[in-house]
Amino acid sequence: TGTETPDGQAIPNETATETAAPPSGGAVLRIATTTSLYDTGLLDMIEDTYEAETGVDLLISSQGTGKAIELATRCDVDILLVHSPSQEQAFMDAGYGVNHRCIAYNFFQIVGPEADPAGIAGMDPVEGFRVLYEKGTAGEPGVLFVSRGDNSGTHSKEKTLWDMAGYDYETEVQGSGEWYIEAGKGMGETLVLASEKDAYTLTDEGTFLAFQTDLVLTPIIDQGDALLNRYSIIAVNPEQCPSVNIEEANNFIDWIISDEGKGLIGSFGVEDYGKALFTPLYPPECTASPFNCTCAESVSKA
Amino acid sequence: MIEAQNITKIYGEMEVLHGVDLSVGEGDIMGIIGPSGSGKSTFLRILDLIEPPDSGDLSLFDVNVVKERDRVVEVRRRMGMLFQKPIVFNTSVYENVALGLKYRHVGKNEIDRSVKELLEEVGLARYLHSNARNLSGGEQQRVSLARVLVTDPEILFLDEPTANLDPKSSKTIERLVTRMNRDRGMTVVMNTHDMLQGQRVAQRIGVMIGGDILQVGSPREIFYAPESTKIANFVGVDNIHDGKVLRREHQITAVEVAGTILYVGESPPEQSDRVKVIFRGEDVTLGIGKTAQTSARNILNGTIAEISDIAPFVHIKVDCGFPVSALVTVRSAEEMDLSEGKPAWVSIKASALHLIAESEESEG
Amino acid sequence: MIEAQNITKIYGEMEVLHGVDLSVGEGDIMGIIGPSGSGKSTFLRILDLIEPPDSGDLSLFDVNVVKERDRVVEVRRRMGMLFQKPIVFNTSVYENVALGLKYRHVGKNEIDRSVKELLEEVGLARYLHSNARNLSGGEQQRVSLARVLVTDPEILFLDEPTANLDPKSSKTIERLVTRMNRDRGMTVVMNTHDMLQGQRVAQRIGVMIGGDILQVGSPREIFYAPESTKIANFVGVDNIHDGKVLRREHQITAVEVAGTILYVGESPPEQSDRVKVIFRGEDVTLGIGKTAQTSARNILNGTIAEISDIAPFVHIKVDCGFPVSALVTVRSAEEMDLSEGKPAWVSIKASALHLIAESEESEG
Amino acid sequence: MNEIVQGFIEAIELILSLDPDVIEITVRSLYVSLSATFFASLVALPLGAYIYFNEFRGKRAVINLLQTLYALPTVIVGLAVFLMLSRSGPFGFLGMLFTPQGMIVAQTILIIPLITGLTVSALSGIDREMRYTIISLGSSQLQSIITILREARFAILAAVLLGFGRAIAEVGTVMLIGGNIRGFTRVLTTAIALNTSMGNFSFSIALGIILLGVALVVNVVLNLVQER
Amino acid sequence: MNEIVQGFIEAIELILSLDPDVIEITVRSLYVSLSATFFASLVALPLGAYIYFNEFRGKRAVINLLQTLYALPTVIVGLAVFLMLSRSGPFGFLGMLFTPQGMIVAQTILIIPLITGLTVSALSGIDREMRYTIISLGSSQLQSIITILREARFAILAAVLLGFGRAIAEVGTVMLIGGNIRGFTRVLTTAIALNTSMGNFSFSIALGIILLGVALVVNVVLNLVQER
Ligand SMILES: Nc1ncnc2c1ncn2[C@@H]1O[C@H](COP(=O)(O)OP(=O)(O)OP(=O)(O)O)[C@@H](O)[C@H]1O
Ligand SMILES: Nc1ncnc2c1ncn2[C@@H]1O[C@H](COP(=O)(O)OP(=O)(O)OP(=O)(O)O)[C@@H](O)[C@H]1O
Ligand SMILES: [Mg+2]
Ligand SMILES: [Mg+2]
Repeated sequence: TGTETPDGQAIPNETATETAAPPSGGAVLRIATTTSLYDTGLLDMIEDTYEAETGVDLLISSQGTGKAIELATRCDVDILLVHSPSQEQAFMDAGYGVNHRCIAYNFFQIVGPEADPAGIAGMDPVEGFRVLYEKGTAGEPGVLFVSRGDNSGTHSKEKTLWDMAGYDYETEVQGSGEWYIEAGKGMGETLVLASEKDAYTLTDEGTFLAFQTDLVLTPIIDQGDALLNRYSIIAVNPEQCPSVNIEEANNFIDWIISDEGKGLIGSFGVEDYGKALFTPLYPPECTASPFNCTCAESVSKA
Repeated sequence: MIEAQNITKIYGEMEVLHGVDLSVGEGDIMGIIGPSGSGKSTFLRILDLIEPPDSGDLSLFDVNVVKERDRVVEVRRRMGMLFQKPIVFNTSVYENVALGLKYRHVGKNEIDRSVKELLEEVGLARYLHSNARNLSGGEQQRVSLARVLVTDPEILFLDEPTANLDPKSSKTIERLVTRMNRDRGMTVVMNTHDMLQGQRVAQRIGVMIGGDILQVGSPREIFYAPESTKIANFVGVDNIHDGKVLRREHQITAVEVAGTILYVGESPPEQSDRVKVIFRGEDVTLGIGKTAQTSARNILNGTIAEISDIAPFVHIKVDCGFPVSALVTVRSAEEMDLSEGKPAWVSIKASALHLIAESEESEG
Repeated sequence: MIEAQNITKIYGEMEVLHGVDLSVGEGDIMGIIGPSGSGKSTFLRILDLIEPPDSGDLSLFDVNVVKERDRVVEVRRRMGMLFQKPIVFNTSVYENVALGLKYRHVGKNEIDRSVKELLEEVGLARYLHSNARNLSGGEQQRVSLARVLVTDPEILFLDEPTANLDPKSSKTIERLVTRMNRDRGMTVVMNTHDMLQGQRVAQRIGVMIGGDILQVGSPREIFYAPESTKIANFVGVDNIHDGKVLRREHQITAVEVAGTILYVGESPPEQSDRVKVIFRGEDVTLGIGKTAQTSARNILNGTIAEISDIAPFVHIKVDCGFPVSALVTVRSAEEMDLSEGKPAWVSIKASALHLIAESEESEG
Repeated sequence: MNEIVQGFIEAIELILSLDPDVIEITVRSLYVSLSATFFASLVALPLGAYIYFNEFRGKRAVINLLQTLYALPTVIVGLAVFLMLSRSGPFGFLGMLFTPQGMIVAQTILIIPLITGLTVSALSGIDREMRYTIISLGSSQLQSIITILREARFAILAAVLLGFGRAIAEVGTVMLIGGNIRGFTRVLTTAIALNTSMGNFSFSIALGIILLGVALVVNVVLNLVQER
Repeated sequence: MNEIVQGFIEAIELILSLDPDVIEITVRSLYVSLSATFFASLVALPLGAYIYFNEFRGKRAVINLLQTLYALPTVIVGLAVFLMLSRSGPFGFLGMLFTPQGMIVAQTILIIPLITGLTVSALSGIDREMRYTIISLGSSQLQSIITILREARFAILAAVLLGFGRAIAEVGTVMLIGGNIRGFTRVLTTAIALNTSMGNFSFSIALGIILLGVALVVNVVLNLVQER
């Protein structure tokens, strides 16, 4: 059920203009996002479209998930665009964010050498992780796993997977042997490292597609709910941060969850990779498991 | 103008100046001579406020510069110094010479006039736009000098100003300095190892030996009546002999030197009878054959012991019971057809002899 | 040993040397004198293979170094040069002096011995461990000299070796160099602006003026028989007069100068009757009262026109129809009680007079 | 390998086609780094000359400190400046975070110790007598500084060029302070970092070549200016 | 602001507690950067002195080029070395990618132009007569180089320290070539970058302080060695 894109990609134009603020001259909106999302190029396209439509200047900066959240916490941005549900939750719970909306999803992939020395192709992701762990700790030749090791959204997902497989990340996985390589850097570089070492790694689809030509890796497991990768948008709480341009932030969120925004997201990547990189979320799918989030309610009217 | 009292300077663990006193009046030209390494340059640097003394008092233009440190720049701008090592900046000769005037915010036209005038005087007018680094040693020294003179200092310190110059250029520089002294009342303190230059230019000379100024006096006094054998040695007195004062009569002192009695035209030192009798080789008249009639009071006969050429003079040592050194010109040596072993007489005026108390000489 | 032919050197657009020729034999001491900026240092740098000439031929130790560029280091190691600007390295005096030997891979013990010996000779033994940068000007010059001498070069180039030294230290250095020349047959080429040093030390002297070597000869020839008035002027000949050759008899030439006939002890130049008669002030004997009996052939009566002190001599100009300059010692000037306007006679030996063809002087 | 060749080709194409995006970030790089170099030099050159000229207690320690700061990581400078300029920092009210002005501030701070330290060591080779000469000609403190800087101009220019090189090549502070915002704070180095993380290696190399080209031009121009 | 104070406190804690992870990456940083500085100096110092000593056509151009390379971005050097060392690159067989040795190679390449250029400018202030003196004492090419380097040792040491500072502070090449692998190629700067991207600002600053502390120690030690 994983990678196929849901239907309903019609792009209803009406909603687009509905929320668009009147061209607001010098208005600027600061957005912090993560590198893996930014590096796909999606946000450049969104920026171009949005700026052309509204005249609002989008200032998008990308960094590690942790730092992006830190920027939001410190009131240096108006909007956060990330894909790390547990960290998002913590951010919301601490009262730093308002108007959390999930906007799209895709799937992480376990990629590795074509020969698949651990023999996990076709397995359920959690099962695959368990086999990797067993063979890796047993010292089976060729079984290596490269971890992002940087507390990014992807890394969070990896930790969740180890947890689901029944291992305690900090005590049992980290430092469990040479098979487990902690890279501590961005997705692309982690992929390159895995490729050079003929190792497995967990990656988001967009980055993998961007780097594919330089890699000797192929997707080994790319299906299963456990690999779900949910992208969300959050406005910074104006009560915490008076400097936040909450009005424009809300306008933007409304725009992106509008059919126009989702249409753009849903079509992104077709040109370059022959398929869409993201699947926009629509109600009621988003409110149900495994998403459990809000994806369509206008924020400015809340 | 300059009052230095008890100046000491210590480098590391070496005391280079041991309490030097010097006072120079306005408009004076003071020469300082002394052996290499005796502290002349160090002393000049202290006077020019480049380095502070370790102790002692220094006042310049009646400003006590040791106490009033904040007036140092002001005082320094009324002085100028030419350093022993000629330093030129890596720019044109013109820029080099203009520097001090620029520091004083002198107008462009005046700078232009003064710089060109001085370069003309030191004979470097045609190098106006050359890079000073490419000049010859002597040319660089003249650039450095022009750079100082152009600021028209009230006190001028010169450290070996003509070390790199041929006699003709040296003369030009000497003339320039004495003229500025005369016309503008510029006070000059000059280190020189060129004794003749010291005699030519300076009104008074200080002799610095081993970190002390041992004697200050007119060139005449320094060269003909040095106060100690150390000084006598340094200023090139060829004849230094132990003597014993016998008696004193009619302004004349009779001194016995190695059995011979010499008549000296000055009173003996107070302290003791043991003295050194000194006189210069050029004050000794040498003759062959019958003794000539001269007004010299001391005529000694002897034989020529040694002839050595120290051009343009010939240095002749005559054994008269004790060795007497005489300097004669090459021509007269030839005329007399001197040779070793030949008998000769020497004659020395009583007034050319000078007495030093022997006790002073313990250090030696 | 050294054969330089037609050496030219151009800096920028200025030709500094215009085809200089010089040959120096093994064991010679050659002095080069000349005005500041005439190209002496440049020439020495070329001889020491520091800078290449722009044209001309140079052979050292019979190696044509212009053609055989690859032998330059080898040849250079057989030579040594003391530069005009004394350069010391920022290390101890010992290390400074040892450098050349280290380059030659001399053993540690031998280095130690040689270095200490030479520092002793130049009087710097007590500064062995001082940083050379902290030495006085003269001390640095001696360090530089010791550094060269310790390598025991077959050819030694000295560029103003005693510029920063007092007369006593200079003498020490001169003695050291002449001794090495005598004992080891070391060839020496020395630039000096100290004319007396040139006369004392060198066997032959070259006069460089404006980028040309105008005359090479013994000190005697250079100072007493310069070949042109340019040279005469530079070497300090005080009396230069226009004359006309009247006749020549018994080895003596009669020349008319301003109506007076002078007898000259040499033949006139071939080319013309118009000559310059030159003689040095120290060859002029001055007298008061009745004319003394001397072997000088020219005795002229006149009146004293000018007395000037150029210590330690007195310079006296006597008007004898034409001005004659005489140098007398301070003492004899005093004795004669000279004053301006007083009548006096001068006497000059025929052999002290020298003739120069006037045509040579067109430039001068 | 291939990517390097490819990078050269792309660089040439980008230059020939006058790609507006590339021109924009190149100009911004130059603007930011030249400004930073200018302001840093304004502080660092006199400071370095001052340290050289004056003997004071702890001079040696100051020099050691400056040389230690050669090892100042750009990320740390970036972070420190970030914490200052961030909304919740003491200078947050200036609104300089994520602006070119903020980047200039950060780079200026980064290269001041560099240029100061190099100035001191450039001057260290100068004769003591040169200093004496300047002083004795009656210079004020400021005049001494100007004279000595002019005298050592070759080495001083090298120090300034090094500061500029460090500024234009660094990515740590401009990334943190500027945020690599397209069309606003993106400069050559952050663009290179971005393209590298996107896997566009040859494009990164092309940008690197352009960066070096720009540096070469600055270099040659400043050298010509120095020689006048 | 707070984070900076916090960073100082954490730095002190880390140092006092001798945190083994921190010690490990600190030692690795030192090992990699000191090695790179050593190898680079071995090439760069003689090269710089050679350039200073010899007059040749294009000397000016070589110096300009070296000064241009001051602006060499670490990422570009990292990329180029990466492409060389990667499996599909010409030196892939060496297996040096993602190893400390590879990091040394990259840093060496990075700082060679720096040290060379600074050597040339350090020597530029030396009197022409000094060069003449050395030559006339009969030195070979190599002996001249050693003598002149020793003479300008203060400025030369400054150049080496700058090279070291640049190496230990840079993150671009060590990230790309080393890969920031925990326990194997992670060094102080990559750890700082990682912690910054994770938002652990105070920990980053603590590491930065440790880095500067290490640089200070190297600095003082090398200065003492130079003064002997
Ligand atoms: N900066 C310094 N540090 C240490 N010692 C010094 C320093 N300057 C001078 N000296 C020492 O002080 C002594 C006097 O030096 P100074 O330069 O004053 O001598 P000088 O009389 O000028 O000699 P010269 O005639 O050779 O120039 C010398 O022995 C020298 O070594
Ligand atoms: N590197 C150079 N570049 C340009 N001009 C130079 C250079 N070296 C010397 N000159 C010029 O060449 C001429 C001769 O210089 P040199 O140093 O040979 O003179 P010198 O006879 O040694 O003079 P001094 O007695 O003053 O030392 C001078 O006019 C000088 O300006
Ligand atoms: Mg001196
Ligand atoms: Mg010369």
